[in-house]
Amino acid sequence: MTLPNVWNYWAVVVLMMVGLYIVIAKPNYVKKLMGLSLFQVSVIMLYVSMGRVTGGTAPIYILDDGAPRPFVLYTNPVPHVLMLTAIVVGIATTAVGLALVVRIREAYGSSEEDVVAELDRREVEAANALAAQRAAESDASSATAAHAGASHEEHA
Amino acid sequence: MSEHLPILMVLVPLLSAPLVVFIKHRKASRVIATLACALSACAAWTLALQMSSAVSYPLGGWRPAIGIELRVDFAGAYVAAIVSTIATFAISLGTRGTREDVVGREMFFYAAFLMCVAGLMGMVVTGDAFNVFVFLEISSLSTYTLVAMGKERRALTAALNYLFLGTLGGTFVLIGIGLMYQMTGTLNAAAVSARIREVEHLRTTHVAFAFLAVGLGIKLAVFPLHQWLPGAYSQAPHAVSSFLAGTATKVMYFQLIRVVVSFFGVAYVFDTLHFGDFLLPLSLVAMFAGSLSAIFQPSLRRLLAYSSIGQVGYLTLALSLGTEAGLNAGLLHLGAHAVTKTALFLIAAAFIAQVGDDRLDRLSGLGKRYPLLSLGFVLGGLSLIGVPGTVGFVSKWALLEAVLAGGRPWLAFLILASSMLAVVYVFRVVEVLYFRAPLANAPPLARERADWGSWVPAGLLVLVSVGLGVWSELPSEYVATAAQSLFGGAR
Amino acid sequence: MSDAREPLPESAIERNAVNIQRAVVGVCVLLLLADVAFTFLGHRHTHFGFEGYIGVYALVGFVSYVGLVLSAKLLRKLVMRPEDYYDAPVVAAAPVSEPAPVSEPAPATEVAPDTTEDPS
Amino acid sequence: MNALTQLFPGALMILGACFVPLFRGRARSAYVLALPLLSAAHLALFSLGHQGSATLFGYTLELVRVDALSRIFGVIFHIAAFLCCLYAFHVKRPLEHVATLVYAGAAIGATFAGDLLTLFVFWELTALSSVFLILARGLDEPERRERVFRVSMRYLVIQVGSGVLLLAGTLLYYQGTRSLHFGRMNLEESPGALFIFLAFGIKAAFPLLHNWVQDAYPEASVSGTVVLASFTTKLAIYALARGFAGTDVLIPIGACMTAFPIFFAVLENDLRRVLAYSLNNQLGYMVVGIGVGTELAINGAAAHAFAHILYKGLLLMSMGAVLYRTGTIKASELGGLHKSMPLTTAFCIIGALSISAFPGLSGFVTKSMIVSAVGEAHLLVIFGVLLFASAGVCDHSGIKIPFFTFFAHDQGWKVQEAPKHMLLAMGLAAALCIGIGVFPSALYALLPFPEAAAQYHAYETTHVLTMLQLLFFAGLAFITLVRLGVYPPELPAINLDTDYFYRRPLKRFVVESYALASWVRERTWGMALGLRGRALASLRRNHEPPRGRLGEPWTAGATTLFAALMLFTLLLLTSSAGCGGGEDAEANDARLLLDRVGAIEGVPEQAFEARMERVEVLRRLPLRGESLIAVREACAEMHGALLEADVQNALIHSIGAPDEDTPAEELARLERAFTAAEAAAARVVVHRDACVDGTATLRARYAPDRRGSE
Repeated sequence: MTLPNVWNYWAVVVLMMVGLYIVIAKPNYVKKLMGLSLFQVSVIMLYVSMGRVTGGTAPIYILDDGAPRPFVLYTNPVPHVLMLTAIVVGIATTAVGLALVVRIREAYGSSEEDVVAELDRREVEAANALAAQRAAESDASSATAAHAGASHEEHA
Repeated sequence: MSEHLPILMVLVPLLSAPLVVFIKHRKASRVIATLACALSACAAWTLALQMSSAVSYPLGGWRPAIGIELRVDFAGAYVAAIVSTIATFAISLGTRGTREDVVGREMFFYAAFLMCVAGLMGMVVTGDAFNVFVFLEISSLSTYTLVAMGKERRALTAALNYLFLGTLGGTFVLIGIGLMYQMTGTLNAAAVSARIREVEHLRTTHVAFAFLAVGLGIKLAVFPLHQWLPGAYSQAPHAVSSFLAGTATKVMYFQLIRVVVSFFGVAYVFDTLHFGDFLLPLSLVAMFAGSLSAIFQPSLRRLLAYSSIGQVGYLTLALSLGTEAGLNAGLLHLGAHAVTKTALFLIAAAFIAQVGDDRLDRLSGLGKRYPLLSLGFVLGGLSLIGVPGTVGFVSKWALLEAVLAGGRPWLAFLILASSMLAVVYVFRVVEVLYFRAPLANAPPLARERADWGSWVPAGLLVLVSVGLGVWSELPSEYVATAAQSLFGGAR
Repeated sequence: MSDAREPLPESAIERNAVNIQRAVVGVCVLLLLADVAFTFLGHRHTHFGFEGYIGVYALVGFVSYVGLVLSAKLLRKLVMRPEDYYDAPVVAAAPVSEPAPVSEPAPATEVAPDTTEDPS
Repeated sequence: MNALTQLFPGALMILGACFVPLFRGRARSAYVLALPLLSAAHLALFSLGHQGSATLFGYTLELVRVDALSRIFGVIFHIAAFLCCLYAFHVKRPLEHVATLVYAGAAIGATFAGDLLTLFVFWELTALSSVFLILARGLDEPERRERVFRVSMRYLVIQVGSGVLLLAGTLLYYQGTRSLHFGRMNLEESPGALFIFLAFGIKAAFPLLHNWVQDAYPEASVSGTVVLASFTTKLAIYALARGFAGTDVLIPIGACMTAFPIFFAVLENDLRRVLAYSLNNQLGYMVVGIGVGTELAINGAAAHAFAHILYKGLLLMSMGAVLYRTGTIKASELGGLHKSMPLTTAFCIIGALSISAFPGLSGFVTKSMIVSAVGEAHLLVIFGVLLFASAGVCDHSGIKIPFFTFFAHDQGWKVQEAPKHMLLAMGLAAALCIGIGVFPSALYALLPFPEAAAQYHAYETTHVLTMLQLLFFAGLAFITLVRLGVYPPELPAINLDTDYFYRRPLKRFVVESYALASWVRERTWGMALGLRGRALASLRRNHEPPRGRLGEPWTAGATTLFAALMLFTLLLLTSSAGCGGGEDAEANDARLLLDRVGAIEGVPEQAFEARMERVEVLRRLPLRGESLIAVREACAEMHGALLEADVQNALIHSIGAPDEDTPAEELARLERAFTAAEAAAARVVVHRDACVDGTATLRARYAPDRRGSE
């Protein structure tokens, strides 16, 4: 299990960590998405690595003069096929993500996560403040109304 | 015909999705979507009610384990029936508010919705590990777009956050499946569980399970990984949040059960890996932190969303017991919470459509103006608390029995203590509805009268949740069979 | 609020307050006498020995009452608080100075001034 | 008739309550008043010993069980429900009527519940319905709304908490005994019984668990307080009498309950809170009675509960009337009201004398049963405490309540007499107080042990005399203290009670834990940001309070970090499971080796190329450990040699048997092939033992069942 023997797995791990790091640490949404893609791509490499059979040839049906050649050791084709789907999924995810980033940029004027988060927060706080103010005013007016009602009842 | 039911549940919504886009007619798209979901629901119910043992459906006629197999057992049929029914309720009778959210984009909305339904149904019925990933991504990708269709701009950030975390979760699942395949050489559930015995002492198997568990944990919103949920639930269009609240986390929970029970085996997961010890504290924290956060939320949908996080805590707690009784309680609570929470979200949608704002204080004093809606909320809330006579009590009772049978009475206390937090957040809404004068200076209501479409589906679901609470044998017996067959096959 | 109001004219009870007090004292004396008479004439039904003494219940009533009121006065020193004691905010002493109103219903009131200015 | 007895008693009230909103105006009031009467008639249909069963949650439940103990509580609950509805005649909102009826109906249902699960269902229903009576006050006085809401949530959480304890206890009890029957329980018998006891204790307001009474009751609406005070605690008394009669620990608990609230009652300014303390004190007598557990004592407890509901209701009604007319119930703001509210004053005095156990009134004939039972059990200390408490009751309820409200210093209130329906309700309650005092035998006939009650005579000269002495000398002490100016003045203040412990520190705990959680979150997230070495300053700016709360949405990055951390934790946990490091590596290698060897054997003999590949794979297999490498070498050699031999054999076969025609070069090839095959066979023999034995050992050690399962 020395490094050269399993270097592909190490590469997967490195790619994965780089991708994750970008998602965690970069504030820019596009960069984050790129990190996410990197992360997904690393999985493709993982699958392809695990499908490899030492000494196997590519999983292509080999014909000798029109007849199948016997006794050929193939690399396992199933993970490769699976990865076709995963590639499609990855592309779709990135596409949806980028479309969302474009919309966010249109709506917020920025595609930096901290800026957008800050804008969101202000929006919430402004709404809270407005609601509190409204509630206070309403309470004041209903309280006077209730007092008026009470005194009215006492007179009656 | 009936042997094709498993594939029909998935195919009908899946094929209707492009149809909706091609037809390009607003009303027709709604009708088609409704019909597709209803058909899917019919198929699921027929299967659930007539099956006597697990149904296997070889896709394309290939022998299972060589080809892809659809496999529906009792639990799967139960979850599929719940998912498709809730989809029908959420889409067909969706409130006017829902329809207004997506004006001009109906075709895409309904297409994405159908894709989402197809993805979730596919996850439930498939017996192939990689298919789980594919359907997971189908449902996730459509969910991101659905969430992004919310009215406010915050829906966009919520959707993008969900996309990051969802993709992360999905990729973790993919890695887990890959490692599992590496160890067993198969993707078929039955074959995996047969072969995993030989490799279960190897580290790669442990890692495979860890990736699967954390990946599904993200999608399931297990406590520290829950942060996508409040945003997604509170910003999505109403039909979507009602649908997601009832189904998305439930299907993921079912997947987690299958990973634990069907793929890796209870003995391995709990006795060797001690997964229960990992899940239990997280569940407990979720139960309290979710409910506590719900108490302080200023908006109705966020309150419900945080309550969902707390409820997921009950689900994972039930699973972490690692017993058949726990599984039984988890499946019961899955159904109970799905029905209840969807009803509550639909009621919230109806209210919000009336006042045009989802802040809690805008509902002040509306209990009198909308007596049926408010009553529905109260009943649904009682079910959320777990008051006797509601389906929430049936599941909580099962959970308590399971916990006590496991010899851990202190857990029972924590469960009961956390349900008192539910009392507080439910009664917070009740207080606002009934015990406050309407805001004197509130902006005028968006509408005067609630249309029937906004309270009929919610009302039906509330009736179901109360009815199943009274005739509790109906769900409990079916679920007991499901848990038994699931668990019995595993040990 | 009571300052502004004139009391109603005195009632018979208020006029006879002293007489009522005298009456109570009179009844007390009568009861003691009755006790003495009863002890010698009748048969006392008792559970404990101390009940046999004359006037023991009178003593118990008087002493308990005085003791109760006096000890309650002492207790007041310990437990009395202003009427709004529980409504006063609790301030967290955690590293991040979280404002108290998390458990208050309307935390937003505090941020109202600066957030309303923010957009402008 | 038969159909009606299928329903549980009280069901008519609960079902009828649903239709209250359909009526308007006077029709509604009449309907509300009629329901308790109808329900009482319904109760009359049940004969003693009636049992009705139902099936729920797969258990057979005893929905109705009528015996003397449940009947007397059922009767008084009906009377109380009627009086409460009459008293609340003026309330226009249907909400309070519905809540009152459901609450009373649930209390009655609980009284007749024959099993613990049914009891739990009604127990919870009383909690959920009664909270609306407190919440309703927020509607009348919007400026109190926030306070009322918090009080009601505290009340609800404690009440539901009691129900939840009952549920847990029921489950535990069922596990221990396989029975849900609600009968006499032993605290030692099962931990479930202890929980059930605690659940009852909360509702019965045991010391230290009592505070919700004083917290919530005075905050309810005018009529709400009367309703609240009538049912919950008495239901708990019933439950204790049913489940824990004769449990010794109840005697000190009850004695404590009689004594300590009276100190607070002396100090308290809010007169309805004074009555709440006094309620606690009266419950103490009943608890002592249940603890003593003799027939006389149980009779006393039941009778005292019966009488108590009436006179405590009467007192609270009179205070409610004062609150209704003046808008305040603080002793420091009241006084002199006997001039404007003479009838209310009179009724209040009747109630006050009843609670003080003045001969001729209801309290006297019921309390004396308990005191006598204690005397007969020769519990001297308890007897003394009860006497002390009697003097105390005389102070706070007998003297303080009427004196400071209706007499004392005239504060100039000019108000009307209480409304007619209130007067009527108070009058009826007062009449019942007097009636029970004068004709106790009617009440005694209803008691759980009527024969024992029939032999009991409250009006014994000794008893009357001593009670009068106690009361009058207590009154004398009051006069003396007031004349001396020692009597504590009524001050506008609150007094700390045990609620301090959950109202201040709990609040603080919530605040602190929130702060701590957001601190942790900021630090962890801050560290993640610190990784990218960027703008911690901007972080601080962004996370100043009130930002950074848990409830706010987190950024995608932060949650991703959490996901990574979770994965890391789980990986750590799982990788430490089952396999140690070095051993694990060796096992892995060994299995790998076995697998590769098996792979060669699995190939058909004629697939030379595939076999060659696999032998090569085996030869190059990276392994650690001398022994494994030796096995690998041996097997590679052996299989290589086998392959060689097979190849040569195949060659020999392809050439075929030599004959005369065979060319010389063919013969030479054949010759070489034979030689090579023999050499290969020799090599096989050399390495075979090492390979076969080595793999067998490895297989036995690392993959014992591998062969069998495949």
